[in-house]
Amino acid sequence: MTLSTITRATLMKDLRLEWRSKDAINAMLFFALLVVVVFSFSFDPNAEESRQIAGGLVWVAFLFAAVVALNQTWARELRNQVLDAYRVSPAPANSLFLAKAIGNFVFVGVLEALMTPLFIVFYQLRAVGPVWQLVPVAVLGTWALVVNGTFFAAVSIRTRSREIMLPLLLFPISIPAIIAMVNATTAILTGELSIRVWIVLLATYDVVFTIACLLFFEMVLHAE
Amino acid sequence: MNFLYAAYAATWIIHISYLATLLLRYRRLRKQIEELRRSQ
Amino acid sequence: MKRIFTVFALLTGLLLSYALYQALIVAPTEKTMGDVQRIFYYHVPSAWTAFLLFTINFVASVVYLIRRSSAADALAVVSAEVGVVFCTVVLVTGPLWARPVWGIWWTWDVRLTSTLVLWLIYVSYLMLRRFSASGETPVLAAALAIFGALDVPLVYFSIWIFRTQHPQPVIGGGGSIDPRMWHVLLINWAAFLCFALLICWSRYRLEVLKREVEEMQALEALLQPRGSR
Amino acid sequence: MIRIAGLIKQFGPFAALRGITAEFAAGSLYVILGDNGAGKTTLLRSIAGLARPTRGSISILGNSEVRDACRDIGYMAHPSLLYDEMSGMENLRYFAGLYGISDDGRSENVIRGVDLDPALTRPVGQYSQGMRQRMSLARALLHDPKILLLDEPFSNVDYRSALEMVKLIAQLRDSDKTILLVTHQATLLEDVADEFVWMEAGQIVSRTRELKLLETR
Repeated sequence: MTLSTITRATLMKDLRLEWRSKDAINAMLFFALLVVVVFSFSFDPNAEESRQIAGGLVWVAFLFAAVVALNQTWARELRNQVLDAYRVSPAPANSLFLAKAIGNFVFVGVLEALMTPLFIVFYQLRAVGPVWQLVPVAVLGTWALVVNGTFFAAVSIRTRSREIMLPLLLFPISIPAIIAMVNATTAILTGELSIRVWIVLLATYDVVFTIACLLFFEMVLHAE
Repeated sequence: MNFLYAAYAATWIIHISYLATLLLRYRRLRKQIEELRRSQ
Repeated sequence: MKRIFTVFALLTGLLLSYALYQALIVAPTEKTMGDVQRIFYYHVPSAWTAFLLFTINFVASVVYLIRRSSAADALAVVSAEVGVVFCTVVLVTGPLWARPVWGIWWTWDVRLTSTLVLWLIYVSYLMLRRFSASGETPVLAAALAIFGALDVPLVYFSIWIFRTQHPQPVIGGGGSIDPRMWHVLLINWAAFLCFALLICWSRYRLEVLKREVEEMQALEALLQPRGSR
Repeated sequence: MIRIAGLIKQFGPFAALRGITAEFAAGSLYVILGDNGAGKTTLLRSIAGLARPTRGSISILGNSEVRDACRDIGYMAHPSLLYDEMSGMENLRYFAGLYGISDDGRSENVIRGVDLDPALTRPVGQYSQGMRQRMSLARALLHDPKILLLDEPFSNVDYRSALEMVKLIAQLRDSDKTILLVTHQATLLEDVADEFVWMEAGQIVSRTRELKLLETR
């Protein structure tokens, strides 16, 4: 029984459950779509202006949508209290954490892949800088959101007002990652500045908090 | 100059209102202790 | 214990009045900013005190996770709460100084922004403590405190790069500072530290009392000899 | 063998358990009775390692840390602890993986043991309450634990299925397992239980061999 087999089994189970119910992905997609539409009323989306603010816009939309998915991950485990079945088993807590974090990464990644064309269409986006650089920014940025998001979603299920608690805990901690993601994206779209320093920052953030989550998750899982 | 007084006043208003909440909480606890005593 | 507390409270009051006198009257008037600069004597000591309290919160959280001692947890709550109060003072006095000096209430500069983020993190910490339903609140809170502390350097760094990449309004100040001003500043810091200690002391006693009451309420039936049902 | 000493469990200002000291021997079936809110479920959850004691200790088969004994504990809760969207077999296959059991034979046998068909592809959410309870019992038995903690196994189960379950539980007891069972339908177990434990306001107030003695108290 290794960490990876249980992680894989849990991940497959989560993907299967999501495939059957499609709760998280539907809610998330619709929510992000709403954000795109609502934002478009707040300013005049011409090409030049969009380019300046799209970085922030895109990530804010993803962030809010991700919260929907993150709340779903544990909500799924709380129905019928299935989480208790995991907790009484000898399976390591970190397998569960990794499975959940990877699962969320996949969900949010799918969302991003689907939403990006929408943004391009609605805001007439056209990057001036090297577009391929968006890939590492998206990967590192999404992991940054998802790793702490999964952790704090697990914390917030132990509180009274679960769904509200997650953003309250997650957003302040995520500020450095958000600054990095937004600025890197804007830099690529406008083609003005190098994104190297932001990539370094995101990578540091990812490493620091992945380690921290793995160290503390067991404690949080069994906090009752 | 007015800003100076505003800042000093704000500082003490914040501190004093915090102390007031502490006092309130203390009173509430005292009341609970009384109730516990009576019930025993 | 009660007498020491009273004496200490009186001394703190005296020290605070003396520091106020020093700040308003003794300290020399700054040449470019004028009297408004005196806000500095409240603003800076509050900031230092707040940072000190947040550091204490971090240490207490780590100690709690290692030893699981209730005292460490109580200290963590107290330091976070009082720290947020002092941090609020910093965030309120800051703009009141910035408006006349820089002409703007707020600028997204490194120090301001990271203080704001710090404040947000610790407010979320207090929220978690408030809303947590399980008996294991201290564990969750301690984990958040450690995450928050890990976040601080990243916050500072990210805002610093953000600021250096984007031009911003030129902010004056800096330069060397009159030694007499230093003197007044340190007196004020000492006064506010004593004041913080005083508040923490009362808040700590309140926290201990609260826990005792909760335990008493919870175990009431245990202390009483049970009657028939 | 379970040994509990001075167990107190507090949820904030509310104490669910107020000092429990008890021993439960192997090869016996204990039926825990009591009104709602008496702390029965919290007691089972504490023994299962789901709720950490505020004070006091629990030792299971000589392990003072409950988590170390988790392979020997089978826990059936009031909710099903199953994923509604997956079939019974899919559920058990996943949970077997958590215990490092990789062959499906074990899961199939356990499902047959509770009188269900492993080939059933319907998701558990569409089962009748009785079937779900039995599947839930199967999940608890999956890793052949020495200690069984059953929380309301018969709720909403029709009388005949309940009798079947009682028979199964009696067999398990005879194979030297320690069984703690919380229920409101004590009469079902009158003939097979070894001891009845009455809980009230977070404490054990009496233990008897005969259910009748409890009722006349």
